[in-house]
Amino acid sequence: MAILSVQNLHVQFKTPFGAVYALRGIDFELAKGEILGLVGETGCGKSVTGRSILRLLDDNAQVTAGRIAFENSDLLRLPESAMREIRGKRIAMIFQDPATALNPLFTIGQQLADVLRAHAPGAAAARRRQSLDLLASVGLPDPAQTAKVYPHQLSGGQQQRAMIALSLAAKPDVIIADEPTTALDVTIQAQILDLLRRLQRERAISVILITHDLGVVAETCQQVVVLYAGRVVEAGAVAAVFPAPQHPYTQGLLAALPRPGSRGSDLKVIPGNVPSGLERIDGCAFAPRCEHVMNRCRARQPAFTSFSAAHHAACFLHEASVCG
Amino acid sequence: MKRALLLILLLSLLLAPLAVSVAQDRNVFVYGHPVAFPNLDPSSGNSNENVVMGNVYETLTFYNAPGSDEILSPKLAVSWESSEDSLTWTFNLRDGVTFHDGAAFNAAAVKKALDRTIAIGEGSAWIYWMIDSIEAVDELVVQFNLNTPAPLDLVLSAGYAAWIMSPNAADQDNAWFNDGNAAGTGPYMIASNEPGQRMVLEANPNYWGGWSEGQFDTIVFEIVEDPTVLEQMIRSGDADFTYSLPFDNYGPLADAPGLSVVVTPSFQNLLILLNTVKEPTSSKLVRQALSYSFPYGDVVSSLYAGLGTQARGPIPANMWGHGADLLQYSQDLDKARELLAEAGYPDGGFSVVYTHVASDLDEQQVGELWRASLAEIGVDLEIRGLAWQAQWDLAINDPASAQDAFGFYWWPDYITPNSWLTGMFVSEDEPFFNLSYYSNPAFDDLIAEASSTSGIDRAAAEDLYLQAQTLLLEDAAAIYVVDLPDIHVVRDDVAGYVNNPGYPHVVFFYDLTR
Amino acid sequence: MKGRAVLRIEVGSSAWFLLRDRAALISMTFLILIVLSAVFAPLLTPYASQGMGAPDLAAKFEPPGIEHPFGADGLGRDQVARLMFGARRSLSMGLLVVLIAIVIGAPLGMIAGYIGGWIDEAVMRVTDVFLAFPPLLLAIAIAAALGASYINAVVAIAATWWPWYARLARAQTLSIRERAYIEAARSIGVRDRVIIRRHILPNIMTPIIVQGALDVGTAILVAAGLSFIGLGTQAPFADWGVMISDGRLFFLSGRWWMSTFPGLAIFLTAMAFNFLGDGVRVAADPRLRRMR
Amino acid sequence: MAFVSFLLRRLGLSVVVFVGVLLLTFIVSRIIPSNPGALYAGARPRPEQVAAIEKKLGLDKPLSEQFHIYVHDLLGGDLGESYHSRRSINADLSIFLPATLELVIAAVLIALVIGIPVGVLAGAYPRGVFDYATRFVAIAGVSVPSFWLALIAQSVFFSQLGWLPLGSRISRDATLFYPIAAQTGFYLIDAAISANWKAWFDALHHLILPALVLSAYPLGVTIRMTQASMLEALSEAYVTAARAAGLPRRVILFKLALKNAIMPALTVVGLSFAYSITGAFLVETIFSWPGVGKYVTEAVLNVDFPVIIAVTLVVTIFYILVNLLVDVIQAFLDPRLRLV
Repeated sequence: MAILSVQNLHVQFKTPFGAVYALRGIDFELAKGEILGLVGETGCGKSVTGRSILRLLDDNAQVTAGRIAFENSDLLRLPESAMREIRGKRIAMIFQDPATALNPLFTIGQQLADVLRAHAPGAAAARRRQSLDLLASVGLPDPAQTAKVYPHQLSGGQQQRAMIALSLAAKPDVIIADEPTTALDVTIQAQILDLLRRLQRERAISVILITHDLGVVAETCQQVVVLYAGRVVEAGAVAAVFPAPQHPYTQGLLAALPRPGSRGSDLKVIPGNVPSGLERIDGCAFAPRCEHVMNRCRARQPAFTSFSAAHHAACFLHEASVCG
Repeated sequence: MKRALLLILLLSLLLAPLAVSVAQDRNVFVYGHPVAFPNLDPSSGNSNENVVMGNVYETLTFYNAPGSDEILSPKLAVSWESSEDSLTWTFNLRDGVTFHDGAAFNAAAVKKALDRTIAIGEGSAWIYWMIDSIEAVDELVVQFNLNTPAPLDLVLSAGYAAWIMSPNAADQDNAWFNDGNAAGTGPYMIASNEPGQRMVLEANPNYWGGWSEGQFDTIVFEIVEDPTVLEQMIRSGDADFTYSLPFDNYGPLADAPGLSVVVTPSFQNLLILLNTVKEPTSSKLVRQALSYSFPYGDVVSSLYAGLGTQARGPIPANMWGHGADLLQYSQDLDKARELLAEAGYPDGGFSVVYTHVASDLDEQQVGELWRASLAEIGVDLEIRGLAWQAQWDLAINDPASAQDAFGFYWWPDYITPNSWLTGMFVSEDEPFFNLSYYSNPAFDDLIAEASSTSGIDRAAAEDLYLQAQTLLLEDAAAIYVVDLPDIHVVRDDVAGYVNNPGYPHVVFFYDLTR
Repeated sequence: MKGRAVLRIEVGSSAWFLLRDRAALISMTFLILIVLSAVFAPLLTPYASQGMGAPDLAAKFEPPGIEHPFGADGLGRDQVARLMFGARRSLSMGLLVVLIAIVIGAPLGMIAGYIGGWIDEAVMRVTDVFLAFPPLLLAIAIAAALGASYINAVVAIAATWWPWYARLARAQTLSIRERAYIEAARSIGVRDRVIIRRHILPNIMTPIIVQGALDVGTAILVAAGLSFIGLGTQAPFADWGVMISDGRLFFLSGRWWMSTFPGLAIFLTAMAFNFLGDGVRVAADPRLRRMR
Repeated sequence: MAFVSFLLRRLGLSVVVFVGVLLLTFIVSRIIPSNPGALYAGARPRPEQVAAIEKKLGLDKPLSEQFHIYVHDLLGGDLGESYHSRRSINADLSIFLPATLELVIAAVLIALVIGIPVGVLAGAYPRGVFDYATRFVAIAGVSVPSFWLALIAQSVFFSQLGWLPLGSRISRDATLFYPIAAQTGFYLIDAAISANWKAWFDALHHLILPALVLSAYPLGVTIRMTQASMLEALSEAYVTAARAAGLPRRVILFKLALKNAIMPALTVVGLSFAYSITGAFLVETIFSWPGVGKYVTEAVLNVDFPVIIAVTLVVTIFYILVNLLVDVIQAFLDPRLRLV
C-alpha cells in the first residue's frame, strides 16, 4: 500500500541560459513502512525529487507537470498553509550536510524547541522533556548537555544525529533523507544508517533515502529507484534488482561498486558524462554512454518493461526481447 | 510592524506642535545673532561679544550715534576735563551706582578695572598705550596721567576694552567670565548662557537709570550662524532683531509686514590692499590701472544691492577725517589700459592673486566681478578663498611671495581716522596689518603729527589726516571698495531703536519698549 | 514564501532580469549624457563663459524661464551652463578619488596579502588608523594645512578611501594565494613578482573594479560635501556642491532654483552610479545573478 | 574564557589604532602653517601681544616638548583650550558632544528600526514589487546629498507645511519657561528623567527633521546590507531545513534567518555610525544644531587647531568604541566567533 506516490513529475529551472530540465517525468511509489532508495549520479535529479515532494525548490524552479499523491491529496496543489502542516509533521527531511543544515547561532535545544512549538503547542517544560527524549533516542550521550551546545561544538556524526532528532520531533510518517551520510566518515556512516533503520522499524516510518551509493541502498533499502538525467531507468525491489540489473546504466553502476574480494582493476567505469539539463532529449538519455546503443535508442524513449511484479526497467534491449 | 512605526512617527509629528506654544507673561526681546560670543571677558574680548558687553557693562563716556549734537555723552562719568597739554584727564563719576554683585561703583573700582585690562594687555587693550597711570583721587574722582597727548574721552568710549567691571570680578580670571559670569553696572545681567546656542539676559532691578513701563525684562540672544534661519526667524516673529543677511534679501524683507529694515552708514569698510613690494603691483601705474579697472558701480549696485556707497579713501563718509573732495577712482578701462601700457604692460598679460576670507560670499563675489573687468584689459585674476588666519599668514610671512591683492575689512577700536591710517598704512618693520607694505616717510610724518595733535586740536589734526590721504590715494596702495552700511532688521512693534555705528551691532535694549 | 512559486508560471524572474538590466541601462545612458554634456559644454551652451564664472548682472536671480531653463544665480550666470561646467569638476573629483584610492590601496593590499607576516600586520594597522579617521575631518585638516582647492579635496578624500581597496585586495589575494596553481608556480621557483603580475593582479582586478564602480557615486557625494563647506572647488569656478552652497542662502526666500538643480544633479548621478555598480556587480558574479 | 581573550585582543588592536590616530593628528597639526598666538590674542592683536601669548601657551618650546606636554595632558583627560574661545575644550565638548550623539543615535536608530524589517522583507520576497521599491529607496538613501536633502526638508516641513521647526535643539520657550535640568546632556533623556514632558516633546519636535535627514544614508545602507545578507541567509541549508521542518514563516524570517543576517548588517552599522557623525557635521550647520559639527566648522574658520584635533580624537575614539561594541555584540550573537 503506497503512502506516497510520485507521478509523471516534471521540473524545470529558469536560468539566464534557458530552461534546465531537471526532472523529465518521474514515477515511483513509496510503500508504508518501507525504505526506498533513490539512486543516481550527481545531477540526475534525485535531490530535486526529494525537495519537490516538500515543495522546497528554489524560486527559479517550476513544476511543469505531475502529481505527488500523499494520502488523499496532491501535494503540488495544496495551499501553502496546508503544506506547512505537512512539512515536519507528516513528512520530514534530513539533509546531506548537518553542519550547514543546523542553524549555527542557536543551540540544539533551541532548534528542537522551535520545531516542537511549531507543531505541538504545549508547555515549555513538556517540550524540554520531549527534546531530551528525542536526543536520547537518536543515541546522543548526555542529552541535557547536548541540548545546551551549539552545532559547531558537536562532531559530524553527532550533528547528523541531532538533525535526525529534529526530523523526528513532530513524529512524521515519512522521512526524506537526502544523502544523510555523504558528509560523514565511513565508520560514522554505518552508525547513522543503523540508526535510521532502527528508527524506521521502531516508529514504522516510511523513508525515502536519496543516495548515490548503491552499497548503502543494498544494506538499507527494500525498494530502489534508479534515476538518470531526470528519468527513472529502473525500479524494483532491492532483492530483485541488485542480483539482476536490467538497464545498462544500473549494470554500470553496480559494476562500479567495489565488492568484497574484488580488486581495483575489476571495477568498471561508465565512460562519458551525464547530459546537460539544457538539452532536449528525444531518445534514451543514456544512449550516448551506452555500450549497447541502437539507432532507435536515439530516436525514441523506451517504455518500461516489467521483469516481475517488483522490477521494471526502461530499455529497448528488453523491449526487443519481449516483443520478439 | 511597519504600520506601527509609521503610526508612532505620525503621532509624534502631530503631538509635538501642541507642546510648543506657551503663553508669555514676560516682555521678551529676541536678538537673532549670527555668531557665537568668543570671549566674554570685558578686558580682552574685542569681537562680537560686544553686543552683550554693551548691555551688561558700561563705559565712562558714550559715543553718540551720528547726527547727535555732541560726539560724546556722559555714562558712568558725569563730567570730565583735560589739562591744557592734554596729558592729564580728570573724570567725575556718577554717584549711587552699584555693580550687579552689590559692590559700590567708585574711583577705586574704575582704577582696578582698567588696570586689569591694561595688565592683561590682550584684545583692544592697546588703545591705552598712552596711559602712564590711573589715580583714584577721590571716592568719585579718577585721574589719568598720559605720556602723550591723546583724546582720552574718546578712547574711554571705546566699544571694546573700556568696560568697567566690579572689583570682585576684576579678581577673576578669563575662565570665570567665559563660564557666563559677569558683574557690571549695566541695565541687564547674564541669566543663563548656553555657549554657541543661546544667552539670556535679565533686567537689573537696581539699575541706576531706573525702569519704566514697556521696557524689556528679558533679552534672549539666539546664536544662529545660518542667515537663512535668521531670516525665517525675523519673518515669523521668532526674533525681534537681526542682521548679517544676504544683501539681496533685504529688499523683500522691507516689504514684509511687521518688519523694518534700518539702513545706516557704519564705520566699517571693505578695501583691497595692493602689494606694493611685489611685481607687477609694485608699480604705482599698475596699481592705478587696477584701481581704474575695478567695477565700483556693479559692486555697489548689484552685490550690495545699492545699500552701501563707493568708498572715497579709507575713512568712511560719516566720520571726521573723511574728505569729500579726495580723489575717487571710478571704473575706466581705457584709462586703465593706458596706464598699463605706460607701465610696460600694453596688453596686460600678467596675473594677479586676490585672497579673501573663504566663508565671505561678498568678498568672493567682489573678486568674481573684478575678474570679469580685468579680463577685458588682459589681466587674469586668481581668486583664492582662505581661512582668515591662513590669508593673514600668507601676507605677513614674506611680502615678496604674498598675494597681490588682499581683501580686507577694517573697523575702528575707537572712533578715530588714526585707526585706519596707522593700522593699515604707516610703515612697519615687520608686516602686521600694513598688508600693502606701503612705506612713505612723508605719509608717516603727517600721521604722527596728526595723531599727537588730535588730543588738543581736532580740526588741525583732521587737516593733516586729509593731506596724508591725498598722498595715499595718489599712490593707489589700495582699492577702496565700499563703505558698508549697517543693516538691521527690526520688528515694527519695537519702539526706540537707533543704530549706533560706534558700537557695531550693539542694541541698547534699555532704550527699547514694546 | 518560496514554496508558493511552485506552480505559478515564473514570469517574475525574467521580468526581474529585464527590469534590472533596464535600471543599469537607464543609468548608463544618463551618465553618458552627463559626461557628454560636460565634455562638450562649450559647444552645447551659448553661455560658456558664464559656465566658467563670467558674471552677467543683467540676469541676476533670473527665475527659470525660456532664456535660462534652470534660472540664473546671484551673478546672473546661466545655471544650465554652470551645471555643465560643474559636472566636469564633480564627476572628475569622484573618479579621481576612486582612481587614486585604487592605485594606492590595491598594491598595498596585494603585497600585504601575498607576503603576510609583519608586513601584513603593519599595513592592516595603518588601514585601521585611516579608516578610523572621519573623512571630513581629515579633509578639514588638509584644507587647513594646504589650503582649500579642488585637488586638495580629492587628496583628502582619497586618503581616507584607499584602506577599503587595500583590505579588498588583501582578502582577494589571500584567497587566490592558496590556490593550487599558485602553489605550483611557487614550487617550481617562479619569481614572486611574476606570480603577482601574472596570476594575482588579473584575478583581483574584477572585484576591485566592481567596488570602484559602486564607490564613484559616494565619492561624488563626499566631494560635493567638501565643496559645499568651501573646502573644494574655488570661485569663480563651481562644481555642484559649490552651486548648492551658493544658492542656499536664497533657497527658503523664494529663489529655490539655485540649489535645487545642482542637488538633483548630484542625487541622480550618484544614483546612476549605484544602479550601474549594482548591475556590474551582479553581472560579474554568477552566484548573485542566480540569487537575484 | 575564550570570550575574555577575544575581548582583550580586540581592545589591544583598538589601542594600537588609537595611538596611530594620535600620531597622525599630531603630524597634521604640526604642518598647519598657522599663527596660534595671534589667534588666541583676538581679532586684531598687536605683535607684542602675540609674542607674550606664544610664551604663555608654550608655543615657543621645541616641538618634541610640545608633543610631550600634549600627550601628557591628553592622558590626563585634558583636551586643552580653544585658541579662539579660550574655553576648555572638555567643557565645550560636554555640551556639544551629547547634542551630536543624540542626533546621530536617533538617526541610526531610525535607520535600524525601519531598515532592518524592510530589508528582511525585501530579502524574503525577492523580485517582487516590494523588493524593487525597496532597492530604489535604499539606493536613493545612499545617493542623496544630506545637505541638500536638509534644505528640501526644511522647505517642505517648515516653509510649506509648517509642521516642524527650522532648526535648533529646543525652542526658546522651553529654555525660558520650562528649562531642562542638565544631567546627561541628552535632552530627551534629561527631560524624561525630570518628567518635564513639555520640554521632552519640544526637544523631540526639534529632533525629528534633522534625524530623519541624517538617517537617509544609514537607512539605505542598512536596507541594502540586511537585504543582501538576508538573501544569503535564506539560501542557506538551515533555512531549507527549517522550512522542511514546517516552521512558520515568521519564525524563519525574523528569528532564524534574521539572527544570521544581522551580523554583516551590524558591521555596516558601525561604519555608518561613523559616516553619520561626519554627515552630522553638514546637517548640523543647516539645522543650527549646536553640536560638534557646528563647533568644528567654526574652529575651521578660525584655524582653531586644538579644537579640530580634540574633535578628531574624540570622534575617532567613538568610532573605535562603536566598532569594538559591534564586535562584542557579534561575538555575543555568534558562538563560533568566540573561539577565534
